[in-house]
Amino acid sequence: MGFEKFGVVSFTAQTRASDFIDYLEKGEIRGTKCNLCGRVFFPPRADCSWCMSKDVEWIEIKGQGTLISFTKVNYAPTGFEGDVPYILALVDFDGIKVFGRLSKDLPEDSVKVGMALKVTPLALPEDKLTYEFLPA
Amino acid sequence: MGFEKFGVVSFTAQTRASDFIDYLEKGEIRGTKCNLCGRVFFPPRADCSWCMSKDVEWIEIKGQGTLISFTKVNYAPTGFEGDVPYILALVDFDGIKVFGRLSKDLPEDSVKVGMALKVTPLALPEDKLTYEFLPA
Amino acid sequence: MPKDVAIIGVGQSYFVRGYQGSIRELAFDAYSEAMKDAGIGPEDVGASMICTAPEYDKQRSPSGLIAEYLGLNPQPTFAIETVCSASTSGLKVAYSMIKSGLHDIVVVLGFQKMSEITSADSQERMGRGADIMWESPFGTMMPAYYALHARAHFNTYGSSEKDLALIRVKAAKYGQLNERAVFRKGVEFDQVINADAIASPLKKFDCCANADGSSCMILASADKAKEICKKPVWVMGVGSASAPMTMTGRDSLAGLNAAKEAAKTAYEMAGVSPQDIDVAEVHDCFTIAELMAYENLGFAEPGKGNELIQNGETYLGGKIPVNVDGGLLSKGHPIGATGGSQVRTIVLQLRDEAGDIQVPGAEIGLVHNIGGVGIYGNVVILGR
Amino acid sequence: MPKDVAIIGVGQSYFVRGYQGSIRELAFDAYSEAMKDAGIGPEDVGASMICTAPEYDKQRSPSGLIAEYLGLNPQPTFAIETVCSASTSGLKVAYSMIKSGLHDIVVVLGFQKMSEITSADSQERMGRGADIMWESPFGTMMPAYYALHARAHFNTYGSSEKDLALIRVKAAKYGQLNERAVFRKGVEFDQVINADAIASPLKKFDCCANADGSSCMILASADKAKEICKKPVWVMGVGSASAPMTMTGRDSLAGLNAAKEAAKTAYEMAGVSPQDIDVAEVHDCFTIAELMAYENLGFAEPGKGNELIQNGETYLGGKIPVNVDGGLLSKGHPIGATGGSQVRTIVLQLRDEAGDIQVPGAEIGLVHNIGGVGIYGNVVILGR
Ligand SMILES: [Zn+2]
Ligand SMILES: [Zn+2]
Repeated sequence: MGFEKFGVVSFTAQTRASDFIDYLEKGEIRGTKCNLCGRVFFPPRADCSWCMSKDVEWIEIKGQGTLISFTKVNYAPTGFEGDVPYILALVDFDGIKVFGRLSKDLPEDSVKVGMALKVTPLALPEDKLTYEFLPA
Repeated sequence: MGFEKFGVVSFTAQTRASDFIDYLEKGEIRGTKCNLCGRVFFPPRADCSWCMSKDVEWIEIKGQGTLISFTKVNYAPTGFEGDVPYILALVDFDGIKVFGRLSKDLPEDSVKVGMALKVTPLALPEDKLTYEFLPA
Repeated sequence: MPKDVAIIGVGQSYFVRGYQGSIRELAFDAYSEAMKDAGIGPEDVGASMICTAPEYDKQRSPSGLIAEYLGLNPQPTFAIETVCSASTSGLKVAYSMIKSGLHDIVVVLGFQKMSEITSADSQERMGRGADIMWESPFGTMMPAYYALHARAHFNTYGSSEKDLALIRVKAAKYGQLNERAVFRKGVEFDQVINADAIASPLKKFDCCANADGSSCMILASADKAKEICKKPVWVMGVGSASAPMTMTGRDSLAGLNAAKEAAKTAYEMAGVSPQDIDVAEVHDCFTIAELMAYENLGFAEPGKGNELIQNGETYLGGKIPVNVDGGLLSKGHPIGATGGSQVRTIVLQLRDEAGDIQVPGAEIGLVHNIGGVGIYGNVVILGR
Repeated sequence: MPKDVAIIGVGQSYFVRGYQGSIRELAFDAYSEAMKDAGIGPEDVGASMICTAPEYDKQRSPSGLIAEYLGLNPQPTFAIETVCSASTSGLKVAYSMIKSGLHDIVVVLGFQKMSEITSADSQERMGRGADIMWESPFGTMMPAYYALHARAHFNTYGSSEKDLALIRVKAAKYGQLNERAVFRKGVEFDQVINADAIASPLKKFDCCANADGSSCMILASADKAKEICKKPVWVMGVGSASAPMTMTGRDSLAGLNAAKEAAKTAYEMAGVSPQDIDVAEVHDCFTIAELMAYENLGFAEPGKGNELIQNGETYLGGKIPVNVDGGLLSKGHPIGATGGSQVRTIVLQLRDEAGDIQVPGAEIGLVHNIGGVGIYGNVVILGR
């Protein structure tokens, strides 16, 4: 149902949050927001566990984030062997955290906790899609 | 370690009871017997849970058994599709029960609960081995 | 009657073929209904348990993922599994965690998205549900094992395929009334008898359907239950038992010993007899399973179960209505969710909220939930 | 000090690479030792629990199979899973089943035969240990997650790779004394520092090895324990908690919140403080995990854990000896068996039977067992 397009290897095809892929195709990284309590979710959720509600809307993650932590991975699970090494990172966008990879163009020694990053969609082979972090 | 030879599709390679295969190759169906308490096990066990002991010896299952129940299977799991239909059966050899298939040569309407059966090794393609039940 | 632990909320998703969402979202469907039913929020919950047969999910360790999605961090969570009886195994553990004083309120969430994997993958797993060393190599599947039990029952007691067909006709009658069931068509006696054999003597309509679904039960201590719940349903008895996985290890195939043992324990704990049960849900994954349940639960003498169905005694209005929500045969059988769905039906009955299938004045109900081919047996007795 | 539930028997297989038998036989190794240790037979057991990460087995629903092999029918059995902390999750459930009065004696059996599947299959499963929707598609594995925590700890508190290396050197020192450990060589500080990076800043020797193994704990009610056991070891406190599986859901990566919450509960229940612990086993699947454990358990202030190892305080003779059996780093980490092995070490310590690694006069011990990357945290406090 669309979500199998996400990432180098995808393990889930069906989700009620699959509109994420449509937005990604349009160049936007989106999370969701509960229309009852206003809480914002990334990764996006189709349900709010605070309100027991399914009434959520899509909101865009943009602007500048701060690198919380990162690791350069030299060994990878099945399906990712061709990608190593790559840098996994956790980035804080004003309280909304996003997990992903840093752009391949960034050498490890230029990466510092606290540095400013932005997030942007990335096309992958075979019509797949993801996002990555770049210097802001 | 030998046990992967057992059956049409085998799921276990290693067992401390793998001598079963060696006996099967010699034409014998064997169970085990606890050297402490004398209890007999089929399928063979490497351990006696009554005595917490690993001291068991191999004993042969022979003679005439009685059919307890059977079913003709028309749908099969992956790897067995080419075999259907086949008849699965549970046979009692004087208190020692053995589970397996009836010989393909036995038509279903000749099979009756209570009939006398014997058990005998059967070679399978690709150097695999099993046993089957035949009229005694 | 023990009134130490109560069920204060129940929920269930629709049981469907091919749920159009992820497992976390499926779990949320039952959870949100149960939480609203109980009138509590995540902060009130002391612990959660996720009941599932894990080989159907690509997600490893789903309890961590689902607890997060349900907003149940940092409370403890874990997964519990006895295949098809996972959620009543969870209920028993929840009972003990509350009775022991460790937690006040425990969420027991069962789910299965059987369509998550391809049907080839599913066929492959089915071959590994038995002892993979000594039985799977012969090409075994669930219908074949229950067929062996059916033939043994016929042979021992003189029951027949006709008795099984009557059970399916009853299930289909009530499945038509249950909007959350996956199979909602009526089924005629002749249809059942004349259908293709899957594993003789079991035929197509003797087998329940796969389905995706979730269920949720919320249990609470007596103090909490009295404080927040208008119609607590009390856990009067819980019994559970096991039997050898291998056919060679069983004394008889004409009944399920794990069910018999579990029932004995549950009746003793509850201080009641089979005659005291007003309504029951039994694990009818195959028609023969319901017939054996009548006897293993003491609703009939061994070998006399077929008289119950022949005389219509397990219909609404009969001596002991059984599976009047359609049973697994009509509802479908999303493995980890099944027990919780059975419990929900009984809870609604005891709260007088069962609608079209209400057993008037039902005070004591029973759930019989079996894992694998009688490997695991759980019996729960509930009272209002 | 609560004396309601005791551990009356413990057992453990050798932890090895490539066990030459089936999972049922591996389980028997630990079980038979524990049953002999407790001096009981299968007929004395009220229930059993099988703790395992099921994706490593071809056998579906291993609890039914293993209960049969161990001679534990018709008693109830079920499987319980929180990945690497499965067997202490089992211990907590066993505690509650006994304390609630449902059972007198419960067997908690943990096992993992990680070599049961091919290493390609194993690599494939490793990619699915995280949130498979939102994290696995980036190519995540356990070392990477712990590496993210290590970098955050370094950055927050000024700890360093050198502190981690000191922890590995300690583990290797004690692993040499443990004949059941898979890794029994000494390791020098420079070897650790100079090894290849797996996921920076974690290097080869910062990671524990896979192993096949089993462990078994037998728990009993106070009455039973006093009747049959000369040296019961009492379960004084059990705490467990969870944290979001996703990194995005966590407030901080510089510690494991599930461990902190679990410790708080366990200390409160036991009525003791970190200062009262005489000997501890912590979950050092990676060196950083042990460093965080020092702080999450209150053995050191947040950010001061490295001083403990720098000053040798977690060696035998130090303020709080930690993992003096070699820890997961030396023993190996057969997922479902690990917690039970940790508990066994503490039980032997409290019975004064720990041999070369005995902490003289140890009266109170602690086990810290983590599932996944801090998704699940269990803390158990034991006393003699
Ligand atoms: Zn909300
Ligand atoms: Zn013996």
